[in-house]
Order: sequence, then structure tokens, then C-alpha cells
Amino acid sequence: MSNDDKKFDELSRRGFLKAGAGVVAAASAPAFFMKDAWAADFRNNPGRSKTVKFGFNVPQSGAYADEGADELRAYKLAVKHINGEGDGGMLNTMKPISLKGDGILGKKLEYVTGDTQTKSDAARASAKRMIEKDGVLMVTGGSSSGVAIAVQSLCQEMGIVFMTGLTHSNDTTGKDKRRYGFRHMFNAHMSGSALGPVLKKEYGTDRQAYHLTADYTWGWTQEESIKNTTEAMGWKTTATVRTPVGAGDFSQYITPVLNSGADVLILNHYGKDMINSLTQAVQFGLRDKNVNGKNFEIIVPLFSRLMAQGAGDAIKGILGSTNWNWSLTDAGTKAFVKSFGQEYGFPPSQAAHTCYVQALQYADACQRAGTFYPPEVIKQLEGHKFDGMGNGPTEYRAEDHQAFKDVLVVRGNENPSSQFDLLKVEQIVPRSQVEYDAKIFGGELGPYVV
Amino acid sequence: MDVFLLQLLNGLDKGAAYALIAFGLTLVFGTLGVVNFAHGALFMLGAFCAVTLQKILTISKKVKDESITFFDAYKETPYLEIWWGDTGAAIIDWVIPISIFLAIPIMLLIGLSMERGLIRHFYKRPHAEQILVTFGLAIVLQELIRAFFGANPIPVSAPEILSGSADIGYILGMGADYLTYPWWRIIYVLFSGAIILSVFAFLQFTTFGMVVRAGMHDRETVGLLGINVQRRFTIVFGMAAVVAGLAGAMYVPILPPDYHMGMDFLVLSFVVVVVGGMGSLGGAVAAGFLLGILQSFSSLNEIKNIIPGIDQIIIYLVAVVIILVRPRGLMGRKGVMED
Amino acid sequence: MNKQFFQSDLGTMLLFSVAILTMPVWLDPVGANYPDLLQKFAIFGIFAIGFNILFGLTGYLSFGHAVFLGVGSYTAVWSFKLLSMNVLPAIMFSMIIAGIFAIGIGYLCLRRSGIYFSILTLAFAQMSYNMAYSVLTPITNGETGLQLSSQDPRIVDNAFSDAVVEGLPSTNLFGMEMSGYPGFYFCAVLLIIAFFFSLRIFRSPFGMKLQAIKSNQTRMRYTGFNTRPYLLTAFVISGIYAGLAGSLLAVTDPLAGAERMQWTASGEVVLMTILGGMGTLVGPLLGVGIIKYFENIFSSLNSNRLHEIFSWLPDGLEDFVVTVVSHFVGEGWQLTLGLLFMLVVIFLPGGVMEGIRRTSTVIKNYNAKRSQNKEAVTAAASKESDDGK
Amino acid sequence: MENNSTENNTVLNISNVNVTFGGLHALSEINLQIEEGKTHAIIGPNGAGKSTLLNVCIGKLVPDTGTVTLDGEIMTGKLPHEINHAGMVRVFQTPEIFPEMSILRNMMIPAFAKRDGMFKFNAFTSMADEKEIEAEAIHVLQDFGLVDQMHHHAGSMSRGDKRRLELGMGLIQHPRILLLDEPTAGMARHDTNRTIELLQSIKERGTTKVIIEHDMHVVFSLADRISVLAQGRIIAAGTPDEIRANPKVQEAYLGGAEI
Repeated sequence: MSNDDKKFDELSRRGFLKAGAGVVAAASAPAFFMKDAWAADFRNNPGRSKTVKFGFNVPQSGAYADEGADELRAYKLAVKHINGEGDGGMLNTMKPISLKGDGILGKKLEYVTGDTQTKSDAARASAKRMIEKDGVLMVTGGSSSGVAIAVQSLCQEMGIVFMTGLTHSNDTTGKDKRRYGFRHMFNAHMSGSALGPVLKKEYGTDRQAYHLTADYTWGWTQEESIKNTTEAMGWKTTATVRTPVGAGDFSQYITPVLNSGADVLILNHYGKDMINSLTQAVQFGLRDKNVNGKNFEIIVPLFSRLMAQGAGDAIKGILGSTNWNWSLTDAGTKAFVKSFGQEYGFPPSQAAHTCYVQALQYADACQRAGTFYPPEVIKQLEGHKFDGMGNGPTEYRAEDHQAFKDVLVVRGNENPSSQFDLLKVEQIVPRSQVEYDAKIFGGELGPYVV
Repeated sequence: MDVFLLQLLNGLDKGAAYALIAFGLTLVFGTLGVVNFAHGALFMLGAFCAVTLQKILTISKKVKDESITFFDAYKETPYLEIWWGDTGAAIIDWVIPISIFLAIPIMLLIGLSMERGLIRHFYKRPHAEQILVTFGLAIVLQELIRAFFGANPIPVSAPEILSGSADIGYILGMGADYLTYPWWRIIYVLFSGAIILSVFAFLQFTTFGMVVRAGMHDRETVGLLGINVQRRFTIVFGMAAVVAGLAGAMYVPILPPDYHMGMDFLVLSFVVVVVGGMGSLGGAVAAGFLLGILQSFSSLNEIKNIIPGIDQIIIYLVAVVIILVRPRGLMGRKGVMED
Repeated sequence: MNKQFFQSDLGTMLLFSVAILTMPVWLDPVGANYPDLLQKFAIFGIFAIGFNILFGLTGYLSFGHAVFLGVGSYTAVWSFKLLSMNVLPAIMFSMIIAGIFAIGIGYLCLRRSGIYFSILTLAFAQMSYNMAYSVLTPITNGETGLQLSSQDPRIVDNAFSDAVVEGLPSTNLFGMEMSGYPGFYFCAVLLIIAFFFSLRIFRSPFGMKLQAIKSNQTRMRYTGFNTRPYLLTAFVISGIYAGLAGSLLAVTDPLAGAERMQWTASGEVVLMTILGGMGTLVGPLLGVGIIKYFENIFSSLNSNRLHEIFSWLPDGLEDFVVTVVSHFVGEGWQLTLGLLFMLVVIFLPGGVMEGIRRTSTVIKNYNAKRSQNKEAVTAAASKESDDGK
Repeated sequence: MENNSTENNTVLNISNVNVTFGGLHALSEINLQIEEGKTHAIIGPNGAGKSTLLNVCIGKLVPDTGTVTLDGEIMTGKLPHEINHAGMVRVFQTPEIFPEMSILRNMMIPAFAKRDGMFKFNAFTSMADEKEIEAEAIHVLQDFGLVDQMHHHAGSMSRGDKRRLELGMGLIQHPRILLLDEPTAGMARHDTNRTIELLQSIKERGTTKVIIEHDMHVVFSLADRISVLAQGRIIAAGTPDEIRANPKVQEAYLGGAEI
């Protein structure tokens, strides 16, 4: 079939669709099939439509459903603020800012939602629905690296910008980075760099570490990052043991730790795995042990308030890192916690914060670019520096689309003052300390125009 | 040596959980001839009996944290503690053992109404339809739990005095701190042993049990004898629900429960039942412990270094080998669920 | 004449092809008209039709059929990576490799019947899933899923063209891109072909023998049939169908993830088949439609959308209805699906097809009654009123 | 016992067959020759081992020792479907049919077995084109008086009809030898008579038969030779008249039975 035939086919197909589909689809249809002919046009161009749509692709079922629900709350808040409703939240604190509180480029912002189920296939299907049916300009959300990477590569192929949700793997902005994807969340490498000095201060330089690692890519990258950091400061690694995802009972992996000679246990687990392995490790009396004349310690390099809630008492006193916590006292955090708290009656999680910022940053970039044309928007986001969004001065690095900012080292609160006061910020590690060369993880961003 | 003993204990502990869940499942298979995909949900409901009781016992007086203005943050003190002081605190501390007494009647009620309301009408229907209806029920039950309790795991601890580890090494004279194992896991093994034995005894030594066993062997004939098999089957289903529920409630301190835990255990419990052999209670128990122990030992790094990933597939591998070598699992009877 | 024609192979195929190819039209009002979902309908339709050849005809319930779906996907992506972005070799290799897997797994599993068979297949699938997720990452790329990369060798493509393309190439059929609507039509044509083969098998002596095995396998043996090769053939055919479906998943979206092989994926096709009506020709397709529709459309309804949908109601009532309904859509979609499973199987043993059969009987009776009345009237008026049936 | 005159060919030869179930001797030293065209009845009390003997013949059971040969070919150790194709067909005591399928299809399946062999992948010919097989099946159904209801489900038939159907399913394969396991058990008298007529008509066609039967009326109407089985042993064999006169048989079996 020749190229012309193909276009004809698409043309008739799209024209056909137009008859029945909604206003947005109809308006975007001509743009879609002529994309090659007219470079400045692009998929889901809102054209003269009075509205634009974002796609919020979050886990609504499965293990991360609560996190997904919190992400969705934040997104809805972001939509309100961008449209000038409510108290404006971080729109009052972020700088620089181009958004005027009247939507984006004068168009009212709407949204559609979908369920990723924390499965790559489901997440991609959901994202495709948003792009093909609902005509969204941007997709955002998710709660695991596998999903983030899968959706990011899809969005690259389809020419739609993807602002990741929770994803901590180095690969998202490393080996699998994409031109159309941006990450506000920090990553495993940065967790390692941030934790290093604190661990050195707290636990000294002569330690034997035992790793339990979730047996998939995120687990491996975190294990590697933490191992590199700790070994650089003199710790030895006794063993690294891979555990299957969703093992439930980790006893068979924990007992070998008991008499291994290790005096630190590092749990490279996330979500339910982390809640289970930590609870069980504490049950096995690891924290009461005294090995090599030192107190036995457990470290969870990445954790969140929701996980702390699931782990209950076990999390108390445990060191880890997190992207953001509601108890920070800067103006941006305060503004966000205020809007969120007043709207929903409880504080936002780090997932909510990340997603809120991602939505605002994309909207602002469109406003700055003066167009929704993705290459222009991407160029606005690349290397963009801003402040007032809860993490101090932040930069979306152009080389790998990774956000660079301060990282929080936190500790499970021994004596919480309320049901939400689960994490205590131990130290705010400055950006300079967690920065790394973009080249170390390889990968290629790919083209602007697809 | 210590590693070996510890893995054996781990295996027993896992096996206890597997056996308890599979026990009820195979009871229902054997007597009622029903493939119950909602059995995992019963396990989950049992766990949430404990969660619910904890929520009730810890209804708290809330003192607002005034430093937080945007939403209501509280410092919570349970009323029980306020009213009864240490006694109240102790009651809350012992929530799991107490929840057993709550779980028994509730799970029995759930089991009976499930059998009466739904399962009964599917005795004669094809297995495929039993699968669909019980799977649907399992989804509905877990989504209901999620609507009330959310998706995040909910921590409930064992009583303070039992949350530590027993120094088994010291007791056995191997020296202090050489071999320690959590009290609660030891209790779980003993508890499941007690339940399994009492159900066995019940089936072995009572007339009711005799009829049920006869029913497992040959339903038609027992029905022909003019015995009301129907009513007994209802009770058997109730029993299976209670066993699954207790297995769940007692497992809470080991695994913080969430709405999806039933599904997580579902596949495994089927594998255990089939490896044990359809319609065999003893087989299910034996298979539970066998798989638990094998899983524990295969997780040792020494073994994983030789065969990477063996710990992730050992259960299925053993299942394949056993079913291929022994056509009806370890102790299965001929003709049960073979077509 | 009509009825007979539509029951003939040609008639059925004609009706079926028209129904499938016009899906974009008649699915539009329910909001299911977009390429990805249409593709999924067609692809999972192939998967379910194939599964039904095994389960519906022989009664052997495989709980691990997703393994062939996964194998098909991985093979297709590897074919894209190593050889060519053309979809034909990918599909061919996928079907071959899935067939080989099916021969191996089927040969072992078919030594047992009933639930023992089900658990054997489940065990093989779970082993494959767990290995693919972790240990086999070099082949499967683990949790992230196997993806294309610009460094892929793509021997055949590179041999014929040295044009440097920026970004990743797309899958194509001799130049025609296989995403969007062309992708759907490609899958739809394959679905029609797959359906045709299934129809022939159902209506052939071979199919009848498979049904006889389901009905009474012992009798089949003493009647002189070696049932094992029959079962194995059915197993391999349905495995190849699954491989084809898997390859199409990769064709329309070149990524292959391990979770495609998980037991939940196998369970899904079982549920689809039973829900629609096992052993019927189109039943599984209806099951696919319902489950995929719930997964993709029901899950995307949020309260905003509901307000739009119910905006015709008076305000107070609208809010009430939206509040009630919102528990069953969006994040509650699985609850609704669970309820649907129960209702269908309680009231319609035999699945949705049974419902259709019952409805058509009711309509037929009603029409018969009416035409009887009419006849009585017309017969009174004039004596010759016998037109053909 | 060895007094059989070999004027005819021996079709089925059972020699020295022993079967034990966990120490229990189900069959001991069974020797039996079935001649071509003859109807051979095996009688004996319940538990005498009659069904076990048939199970050995059709390959459901492998005997501890001894062999079964059909036309000189050893059957022991062969699989049931191979034995079927060698020409030995059994009609079961409890009707083994395909209950979910139509009566016509029930009848067509064994015809397919005869034509297609143990395995044939004929997935692309339509059932509608199998006119020959269908005509053959209808022909047999006509003989058995089942043709009127041939589109009904076989499972919905009366027990007597099911057994007749199964008998037809055996005959359509034109077996070398037909093994009948109590073909009239549980039948009403007029059904029994009809079955006897049917069996006699088969006899006229010259099909060799082995019949296990309780009903002496049936046995003496059909059998050319009779073997008496008790506690796993053949205690007597001979023509109907000889058996009737045999005191051992009287004692072991016929004592109170109606003759």
C-alpha cells in the first residue's frame, strides 16, 4: 500500500469517526492525519477548542490503589488551581510563573482518569484510551517504575508528553529515558548519595551490610546505588539476596541474616513488600540484636508516609529517604498542604505532591511556550529552573529530564504527635550532594518530533 | 546448623498457613464437590475480623494538634485506656487472641449464609460455572473490604509479650542468642496443629463426622440412606469458613492484612490441595508442610547460587513433579475432580 | 431460506465479518470506538476463540494459557528487534514458538485430566511468569518489559535500507504502519480468519470427536480413538491461537511484559469464555467484549463524566444518582464486574449466549403467537395466506 | 474341559490368565476359546470375575500372567483403542454413551473410528459433508428402532434405549468379536425380548459374541456354548444342554435361579 493510500485510509477513517465522536475528537481529527504534511501541527492539537485535557493515569486497583487515589486528589486540585478556582495553592508560591489562573493559554483545563492496575499492559491501554479517544495533551501519573517506563515509551511513540508519577528507578531517566518524559521524583542513585553521609554519621564507617532486594529492575538499581555508596564509605557487603515480588512471608530470607555476621539490614523493597519484610524483620528481633559490638540497624532507602502507616510500629526509628514530606515549612509546601488539607481533610502524600507539581510544571511550560506544540513545550521544560514548589530550587536537567533538587532523609517518628506525623525529617540533603553525571546511566532521549 | 533449624521452623510456619487454608478448601471440594474460588476471600475476611475488632477497641478520644491548622490532626487515646487504664491497654494489646472469639461466630455465619444463599445452588452445575460465580463473589467481597478499609495494609500487632523472639537455642542448651524465633510464629504453628487435629478428631470420632467422611467417599449412597446430607454439608462449609477465617485472623501479626491478600493466597492454596490429592484432608496438610519447608530451604542463597530463581518456582516445580509421578497427588482418591 | 443461509458456513462468515469490520460504527455510541480498544477486542477475541477450542470442545480447563500469549509477544518483539519491523515474520515466528511451547507443555500436562490438568498448566505458567519477571531478565527485560531500542540490529531491515531514522521505527506491513485503525483492521482480518478456522473445526468430524472426548473420554478410548493426540492437537491449536494473539499485542504496541503470563491473565480468558458461553462459537467474543469494556471504559468514568451523562436528570436526583453510581465505576469497576459474573452465572447458566438464546426464543414465541393471530384474521379474510417460511 | 472340537476357527483365545487384586485372586488360570460365528455365554454369580475377564480382554486391565489373542495376534499389553481396531468391541453394563450429543452423532462416532482410525486430523471437512457415515448410522438406527428420535440428546433416552444404542454403536464397527456385558440387565421383559431378537439377528449375520448374562432366559435363547465362572475359575463349560445338566453348576450357581 502506498503512502497516499494509507493517508486516504486514515482520512476516511478519521472522517468517519468525526461524525460520532465528541467535539474535541472532531476538532483534532484533521490535525491528526495531516501531521506529516504540516510539521507545526501535532497530535491532539486543541486548535480553536476552548478546553484542553490532561490524562491522569493512576493505579485505582491493586496494591498501590491508595497511592493512586492520593495522586488523583492532587491532580484534581491542580486542575482547580490552574483554572483559577480554589485558593490557588502553589500558584501563589512558584517562581517563575506564567500561569494566570485562567486555564492554559486561555483554555479551560479538563481531565480524564484511568486505571493503570500497576500493570504495564493495563497502563498503556489506559494511556492509549486517553490519547486516542479523549484527545489528551499530556498523560501523567503512576506508582511504579515498570509502569512509568512502559507509559513513557508509549508517549514518546505517540508524541504526547508524559509527566511521571512515582518512579524511583534509575532507568526512568537513565537507560530508558525519553524526550517526551519528565520526572520530578528523585531516584535510587540520589537516595544512595543522600543517605550516605547520614549513615556514616549515625552508624559509622565499619559496618557489615546485608541486602534484601526485590527481584526486579527497580530493586536491582537501588541495591546497586546503595551498595556503591556504602562501600565507598567503608562498609562491607555481607550478602545480597533477591526476594520474589509479592513474597508475603519473608521469614526464609530474614533468618539467614540472624547469624550472618551482618550488623545492618538494607531492605530494597517498596510498597507491600517493604511493609511485610520490615514488619517481619522487626519480629525476628533484628533491632534488638547486638552484633560486632554494635546495635543492629535496619535501613529502608525509600519510603513514604503511606508505607509507614502500613508498617505501624515497625517503622519507628528507621532511616530512609523520601521526595517530600508535608511537615516541611517552606512557603510552597505550606500553600499546598493548606489547599489539600482544606479540600480533603488530611495531608497529601509524597505521591500527591509529585503529581501536583508535575501537572503545574507542564501547564506552566505550555503557557511559557505560548503553544501546546510538544517540541516547544519540551524545550521549555528542559533545563527549566524554578523554586517555591516544596523542594527548594529545582532544575529539570536537559540531558536526562531528571529533576535535581534537595533530597529528604527521614526517620520513622518514635513519638508521633498525631496520626499523620509518621516521618521526621532528619536532614535536607542539598542538591549539590546528590547530583551526578547524566552519562553514567546511558540511554538516549530520542527526537523532538515524532 | 542454626540456619538449617531456622529454615525448618520457617518451613513449618509457612506450612502451617498453607495447610490451614488448603484444609478448608479440600474439605469443601471433597464433600460438596464445589470449586470454591472465594476461599481465599474467607481467609482475608478472617484477618479483617481482627482488624475490625482493633478498630472498635481503639475508638479513641481525639485531642486536636493545634499546631496544624489546615486539617484535623489528632493525638489519639483509646477510650478503653482512659476508662480502664492498664486493663484497657492490655485488652487492646491482646486484640488478636480476643479476635478469635469474634472470628468464629462471624466466619461461621458468613460460611453458612454463603452456602445457603449461593453455593448450594451450584452443586449440580458444571465446575466452570462454580468457578465464575465464586470468583465473582471473591471480587465483590474484596472490593467491599477495600471500600471500608482502603487498599493499604493495616498493621495489627501481636500482644507485646508475644511479639519478641523465643530463645530456642538457650532452651535447648545451645547457648544464648544462638537460635531465636518469634513467639508468634511458634504459636501459629501450634495453633494450626491444634485446629487441624481437632477437625480431624471431630470427623473421626463423631457420628456427624462419620457421615461427612462417608459423604466424601460416596455422596450418592449417603444421600440414599435417607440422611439429611444437605444440612450437614451446610455445616461443613461453615466449618471450612471458620478454619480459613482463623488462619487469617492469626496470620495478621505476621502479614499486615490488606484487601487483596485472599487472591494472593488463592492460587497457592489450590496448588497445595491438588498436590495433596483431591478429596484428601491428610494430603492437604502433608502437602502444605512439604511445600512450606521446600520453599524455605530453596530460598537459601547457597541454593539460589546454584539454581538462580529456584525459590520463586520451587512450589510449582514440585507440584508438577508430584502430579506427574503420582496421578492423584500425594493421597488423592480416584475419580474426584478428574473430569 | 434466510435462516438456513445464515447457518451455513458462508452465511455465518459473512455475518461475522460484517459485524467485526463495522465495529467502529456500532461501538461508537457506547464510547468504545478508538483504535486501542478495538484492537484489544480483536486480539483477545482471537485468544478466547483459541482457548475455547480447547476448553469449549474438550472440556480441559487450562489455567495457564497466558503463557503462550506471553511467549508470542516476546517472540514478536525479538523478531522486531533482530530481523525486521515487518509484522509477518513476527507473527509467523510467534505462532511457531508458541506451538512448540504448547507441544511441550501439552505433552506433559495432558497426562492428567480434570483439576490435575488445570493445576499442571497453572504451574507451568506461573513458573514462566516468575522466571520472566526476574531471572530471565536478559531475554525478557523483566518488570519493565521487552522494548524496541534504536541500537537493535534489525538485520533484514538494515540490509535493505540505510536511511537513518531518528527515534524508534514502527511496526509495519510492507510499509503500512500497524498502529491506530490500520492496526485494528489488520487484527480484525486475522480475527475473521481465526474465527473461520474455529468454525470449521467446530463443524468438522474432528471437532465432533473433541466434543465426544468431553462427553465421555473412556468411551472414546474403547471406541477406538487414541484420545491423547486429539487432545494434544486441540491444545497446540489453541496454543498457536494464543501465540498469534500475543504477537498481535506486540504488533499493535511493541512491548512485551511478564505480567501477560501471570495466572490472572490466564484466569481472565477463562472468565471471558465462561461468561460469554463456553463451547459456543461467538460466546467467548462476547465475554471478551464485556470484560475489556469494563476494564477500559467503566474504569475511566469519574464523577465529572457521570455528571455529564446524567445531566438530564433534575439536580437533586442527579447528584444522588451520581453518588450511587460512582461507587460502581471508576475505581469500583471491579466490584461491578464481580457482581456481573455472579448475576450472569446465577440467572443464565451457560453464559451470555444462553441469555441471547432465551431472548430469541421469547421473541420467536411472541412472533409465532402474533403471526398465529394474524393468520387467524387473514385466514378468515382470504383463504390463501401461506407464504414460505 | 478340553473337549472343544476345532471344526471352526478360534477367534479369541484366552490362555492362562491370572489376575490378583492385592492378594485376592480375581481370575485364576482362565482358558477360553471363542469360535468364529458362535455366541459364547459366560455365566456365574456376582463377583465371580466375569467383568474382570472382559476388562482383561479389552485392555482395561493387564493380567498378571497369561495372554489374550485375537486371530492369533496378542492383545495383552495393547491399549484399549488398539484392541478396538483389532476388532474387539465391548458393550458396557452401564451404558457408556455420549449423553450431551444427539443419538445420531452417538452412532456416527464409532463409524468414524472405523473409517478414520485411531487418529485423524480432519478439521476442515464439514460434518454436513459426511453423508456416507450419516447414512450408515441412520441405517443402524433404523434397525434398532431409534431413527425417529435421532436428533434428541442421547442422555434423555430411557435406560433400555441407551443400551440398545450402545449395542448399535458396537455393531456399526463390524467387529470381529463383540463382548456384551449383561445386555438386558435392568430391562423390562418386553425390552429384553426385543434385545434378544436383535441379538439373534446379529447372530444370523455371523458376528462372534461373548455374552455375560444373569438372565438364563437370554442365555439359553442365544448361546451356542456356555462357560460357568465361579470365584475366578471356570468350573464348567459346554453346550447349553450340558450345562443345564451339570450338577456342579446347579450347586454353584443355578441352585435357586429360574431356568
